[in-house]
Amino acid sequence: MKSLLTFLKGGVHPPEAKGQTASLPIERMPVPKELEIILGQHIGAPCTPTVNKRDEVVEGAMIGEVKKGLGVPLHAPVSGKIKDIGTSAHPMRVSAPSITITVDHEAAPVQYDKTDWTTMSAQELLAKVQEGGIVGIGGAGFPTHVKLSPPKDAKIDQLLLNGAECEPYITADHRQMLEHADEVVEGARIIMKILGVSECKIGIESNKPDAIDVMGKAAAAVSGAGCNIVVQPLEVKYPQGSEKQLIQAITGRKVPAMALPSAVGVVVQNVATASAIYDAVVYGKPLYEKVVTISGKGINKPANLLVKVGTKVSDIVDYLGGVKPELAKIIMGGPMMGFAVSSLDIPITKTTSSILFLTEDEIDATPHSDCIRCGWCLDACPMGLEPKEIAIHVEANKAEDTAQFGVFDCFECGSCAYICPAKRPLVQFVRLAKMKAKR
Amino acid sequence: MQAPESQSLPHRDWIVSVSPHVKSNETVAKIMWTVVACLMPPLFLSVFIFGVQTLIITAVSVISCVAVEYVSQKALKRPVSIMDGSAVLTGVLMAFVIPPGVSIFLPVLGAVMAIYIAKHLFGGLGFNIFNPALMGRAFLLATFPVAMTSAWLAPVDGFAIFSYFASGVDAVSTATPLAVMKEQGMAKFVEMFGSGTSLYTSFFLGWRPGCIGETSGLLLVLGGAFLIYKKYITYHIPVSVLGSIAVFTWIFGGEGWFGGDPILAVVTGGAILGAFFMATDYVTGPSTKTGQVVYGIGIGALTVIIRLKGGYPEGICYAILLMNPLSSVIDGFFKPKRFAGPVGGAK
Amino acid sequence: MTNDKSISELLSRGILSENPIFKLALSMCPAVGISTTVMNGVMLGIAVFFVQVFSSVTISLFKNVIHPRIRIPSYTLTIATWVTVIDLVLAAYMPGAYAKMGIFVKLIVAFAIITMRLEMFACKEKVSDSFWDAVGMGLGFMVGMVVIGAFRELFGSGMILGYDVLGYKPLLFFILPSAGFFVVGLMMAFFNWIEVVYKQKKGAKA
Amino acid sequence: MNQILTITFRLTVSCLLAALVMGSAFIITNKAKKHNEHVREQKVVYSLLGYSDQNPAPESVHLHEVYRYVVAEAGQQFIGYLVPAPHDAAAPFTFVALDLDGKMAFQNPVNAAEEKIREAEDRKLAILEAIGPGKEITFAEQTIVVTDNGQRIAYLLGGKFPGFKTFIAVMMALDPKYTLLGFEVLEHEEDPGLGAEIEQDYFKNQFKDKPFEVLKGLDVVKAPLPAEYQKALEGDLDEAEIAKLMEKYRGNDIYALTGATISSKFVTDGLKGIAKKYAYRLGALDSVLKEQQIAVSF
Amino acid sequence: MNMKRLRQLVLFSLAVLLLPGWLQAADFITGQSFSGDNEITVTFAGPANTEVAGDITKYTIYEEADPDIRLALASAKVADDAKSVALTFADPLNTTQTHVVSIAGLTGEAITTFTVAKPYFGYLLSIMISALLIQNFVFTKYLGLCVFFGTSKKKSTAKGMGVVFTLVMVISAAMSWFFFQFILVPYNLGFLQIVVFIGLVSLTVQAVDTILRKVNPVLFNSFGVYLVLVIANCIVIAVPLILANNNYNFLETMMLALGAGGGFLLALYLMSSVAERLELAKIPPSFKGLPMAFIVAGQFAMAFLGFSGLQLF
Repeated sequence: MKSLLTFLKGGVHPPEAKGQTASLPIERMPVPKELEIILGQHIGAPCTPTVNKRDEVVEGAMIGEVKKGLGVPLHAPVSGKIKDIGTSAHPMRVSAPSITITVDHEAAPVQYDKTDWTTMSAQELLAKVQEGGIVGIGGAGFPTHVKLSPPKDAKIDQLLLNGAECEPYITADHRQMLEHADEVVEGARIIMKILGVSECKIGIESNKPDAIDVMGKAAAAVSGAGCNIVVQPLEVKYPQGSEKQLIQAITGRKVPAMALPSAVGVVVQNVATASAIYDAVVYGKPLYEKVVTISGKGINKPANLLVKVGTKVSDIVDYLGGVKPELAKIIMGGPMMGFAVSSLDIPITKTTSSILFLTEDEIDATPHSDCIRCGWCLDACPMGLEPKEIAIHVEANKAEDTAQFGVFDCFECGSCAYICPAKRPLVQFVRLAKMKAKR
Repeated sequence: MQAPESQSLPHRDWIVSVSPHVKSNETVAKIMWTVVACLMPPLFLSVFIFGVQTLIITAVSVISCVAVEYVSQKALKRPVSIMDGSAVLTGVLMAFVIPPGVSIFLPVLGAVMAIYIAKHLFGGLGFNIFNPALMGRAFLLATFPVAMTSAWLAPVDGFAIFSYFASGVDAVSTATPLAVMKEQGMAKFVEMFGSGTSLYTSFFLGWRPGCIGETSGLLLVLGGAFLIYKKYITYHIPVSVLGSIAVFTWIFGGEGWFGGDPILAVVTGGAILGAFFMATDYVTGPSTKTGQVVYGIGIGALTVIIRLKGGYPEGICYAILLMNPLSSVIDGFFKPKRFAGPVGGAK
Repeated sequence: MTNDKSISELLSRGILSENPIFKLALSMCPAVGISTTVMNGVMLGIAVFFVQVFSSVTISLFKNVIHPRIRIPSYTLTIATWVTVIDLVLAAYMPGAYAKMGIFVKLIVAFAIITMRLEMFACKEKVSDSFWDAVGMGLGFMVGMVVIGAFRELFGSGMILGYDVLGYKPLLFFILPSAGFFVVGLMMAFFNWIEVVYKQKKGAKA
Repeated sequence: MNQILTITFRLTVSCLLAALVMGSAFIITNKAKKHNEHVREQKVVYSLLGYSDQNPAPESVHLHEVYRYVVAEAGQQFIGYLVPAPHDAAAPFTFVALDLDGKMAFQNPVNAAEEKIREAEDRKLAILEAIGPGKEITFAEQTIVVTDNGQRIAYLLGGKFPGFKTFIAVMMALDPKYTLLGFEVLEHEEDPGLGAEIEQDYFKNQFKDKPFEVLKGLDVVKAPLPAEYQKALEGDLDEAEIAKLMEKYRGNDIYALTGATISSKFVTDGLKGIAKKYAYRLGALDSVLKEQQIAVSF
Repeated sequence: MNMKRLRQLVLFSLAVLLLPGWLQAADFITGQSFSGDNEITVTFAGPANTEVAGDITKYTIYEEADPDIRLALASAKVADDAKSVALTFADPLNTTQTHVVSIAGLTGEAITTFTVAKPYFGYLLSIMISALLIQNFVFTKYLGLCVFFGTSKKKSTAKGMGVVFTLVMVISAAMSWFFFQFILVPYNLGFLQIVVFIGLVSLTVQAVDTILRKVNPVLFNSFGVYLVLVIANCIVIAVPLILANNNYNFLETMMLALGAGGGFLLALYLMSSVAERLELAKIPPSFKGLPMAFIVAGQFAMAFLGFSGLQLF
């Protein structure tokens, strides 16, 4: 057993709460009547629709593309008819432009043929990735092909696969790794070819020993000369899945503030993204399906569901037998960084990793009090910032002075607010400070 | 907003708040009450060796602190937070640093200084600059110098506590070990308290005159160790305070160099109480670990200076008060290390 | 500043609306340092009063002769002269009180309030106005000192003007040096609070 | 240029004016100051002797000031005393110098008016003139011998010794047998409520009537003041009772002030030291005066 | 060039400070000091004649000011190597006084005489530390409060202010000392001290202003604003007044000025670091500003009580 690695500074260890879903195999959810596909599912410019109302589309057909700027195309998750090009509820923004498709349940399933990717050039592979609409599934949805074409002066020598899945409750990546280990490893090889590197490390937290085992075997099977893929078990600590923390945990390298991982010769991809890349390159199947963990004590039947992008939360709830009366909070994403939603009409996007239905005893609704300067947030902050000072300054209407405490380095992991004994909404204070402070 | 479509959904509003949605189960109240609980064993020992008087003083101190907290918060139109235990803790700590033989009137006045002036005028818990309990003590020491420096009781034989109830015999007043050492010299000290290992053990166990809560090093260390185990405090401040007291006393405490008695320095006076329960106060101490070590060494050095050269036999209370305002300066010097510097900076 | 000021206006300004201690917060050192008894307050008040009045009158008398370039040195010289005089007089005739005030009598020379009145008022106005203005300021200072002194003497030693009023000593704290800061701070806050309450009442009526 | 001249001229004039004001104030007040200081000192002296405004000192009581100097001459040191001579003597003062072993060294009459002798500078000049060249003198202290009808009734000694904070200045009175009659604290900066209690009667009166034998070995005990003794010290009892109690505790050490043992110890040691030194010196001086048959006023 | 001068000056003043110690020790006596309340320890260059050194009748010891009062020795213990002797006295010594010790027949000469005193350097330091901490000019002497409350809002201002004050205080104290010692005292003009001292302070400020402007404009730009405030400030004028009262010599004056200035700097710095925190605090409206500053200063004064009675040397 290799020694467990982790990042050096800060971090917290919230209750993992993965037991509810960790052992549930990925289950394909039946396609609902209607899908709402939000046009802006990635960082960059949102897609413009390439279809019109009442058009018929087939599964996997492009329905939106980005003409100018950063972005990837959007594909129809199902065959059906474009019902509307309007707006949908959105977890972060109130509403967002979307395409509504009425599903044609009669349509014949689309067949994808396997191709030999090893003969393709890196350029061709990259184009396939872009065409497949691949974005960073674990994170904010950064277009993957951009990430895979690092600046010319950066010397990339390592690929890291992020299988940490440090957020509590979520088990989607865990199940993907268990059930599709070969696809993930194959996806990694594709990425390695695109980047031209021979080293790949897959970081998995030690609370997923079965995944470490399965992935380790899969990696060993393909490893050889010029392709070295190893699994690196990691200590269980939040936010290990954050890019910079993962890089430090596995390689010991520090990414400077405001810089990309390529600055230290590393590219990080999520394991689910690697799997999606495999699908896109080998089968030409674009990204329109997503494994989502549905968990929490507030849902009748927790599950790891493979759902179509655009499926609404309400459909999932119906499929899983409804919610319990104790339900107090619905979160899209993980409990540490996800967004609480007030409506069930929100559709799943490419980056949705989980939907949590939490009851009151799982969340903390204690009202916050004044900072007691215990300094726990300083210890918890993985970036070495001073959340308490930021918050105190914001409260005293001095948000402009917070840049000195590193407010712009904050990626809002929520470790500080998790640990705070005064229950202060530190992330909210940081967001306010970011708005008001000047760099 | 559209009503939920699904029939299976009960009709109610979901809580919408900013991430993170799960929080640790530590709360300010939990911390405060735990610290209070850790201070109970020394208090009971104190009742045992000094008599019920100590319990009465502590109770008065706690009640008046809570009362002043309540009144202050009402008067200043702030939410009343007496249940978070911080006023109770201040009350217990303030009682712990006053002699057992004082009038019960003293802690009432001390509470006004500690809670109203030193805490609520600054904005309440979290904004005070000086440790309220110690500010209360400093105020009492300035106001009632005689009582605060002479109302010491000699520890009674373990069972005499019961005869105290029976006969109501007044406790015997005496002087604290440090005061004897300072004013009457080492010879007198040895005559009164003995020397060697038995002295250390009896002092460490708490069988000596002193403030209500400071005598029992053992129970205080156990309480402090529990807090460290609970991760409510870290070892940095207690170790650096006690370590520097021991080292500086060893260097400067005797005739010539390196002649002091480091063990005695740690087990007498309020060193252990101060190190584990006063200096570790979150609000008035630095937050960074390096800063805490520097802060602790500062407290230790000032304590030794006051003990050896100053006007008071014991100096840790003033040492902590003097270091309190410096904690923000220290934090400024020892900012937490950023994850990484800006681009182009040294890696 | 208008030229027509009634005497009462000039006086009340110094004592109330522009009280050097509570309002202008000038000359705080003695207000904290030696305000332990009413007597100290009265004595230093007299000294300041004397210096203020004589300096104001002197400057006002000679305002046309003083060259603007050497304005500040002239003020300093004037004040220093009168301080020397009062210092000598107090030392000679009231040695007991003088000893209690220690260095503070000599330090009147560095009181911002006196220079400020000379610069803002005496060098421009008529001698009589300057006189009344100085009287107001001097009285204002004295009143401030006496109020603080009375508070501290009463609560610190149970006495007023050396007479035992309470018969016991309530809180030694108040005659301690460090209490000066607290008393002045609390009093300032008290006056601020009164002002706020007064304004609110006025607002409520209107 | 013209402007500079004007400024200079005006400044000069104002400086002169200021100097005039200050100078006249100084001249007027200086005399009063000296007079008042002298009066204050006398008041302390008389109060220590038990006299007050109600109970003024009789005409027959006289104060005789003795000034002590350290004389240095070519590596040798002497102790010199300026003593007042009797009324009928040729010179009003005599300077008597003793060697370090208390033996007679030399004596010179000093011819100067009493007012001059009160002034430190003038006194020094007068002595230097009297004792001749080659000698240096340093003023050490001033003591007062009190006589009633020519009989010595008390010695008054001033002194300054370290206190807990800074210095404590006292004036103490001894009777001819060096029994401590009492003392007054003139100056101190001890802590209010603690060391400052040395000013209180119940502390000061403890020293009253301590015989020299007790005084020489006087120490401080850290024990609570007995209640009866405290009452006696504060004068809360009738006189007979007080006298009885004072007698009872006469041989005791000083009970330290609660919380201010160090200050009490400083005062005790200070008084003890002053009294011991004075007793030694006066003994030497008296024997020399007697031996050499030098007439003095006391 | 400047640095060289400075170094020479420092070396010279060190020499002046240490010289008395060297001169006092007779050749054979290498060290003499008080140890404890009633003990003097004397060390010798080599082994001494134990019979002489251990014989209390061979010693004559008195306080310098009282040459006629011989101090009674209780014992004289010679160390085993005969290189030192511990003299124990019957009564506690007044260690603030210089003691003269003579030993008859210890060396070839008839009498060896030397003096024992607390190190003068320690005395000087104690003056400085007293002004810095124990009698801190702001917290225990209540001087300079206007400037103290006015300029203690930001750390940078506080530091600049404190440095300028210290500079002016040291220079003006030096000048005042010379004036006082060589003009006012000899000509009996002591009553003019207020006028003279305030004039000298103003002069110093003017001089610092002019010199700084020419020599170091950068420094002037950062400090210049504070200079105006210095003139009419009681803390600056208090230093010469105190030294005139206490008859300090030059070195003592310098130490007092340094301590007072340093104490002011310390107070300002402490207050400013707290003030930055106060700005974030939820202070009741009527206490906002000056009242709160007074309360904080009062708490500082109470904390500084911890230094009371401190005697380091």
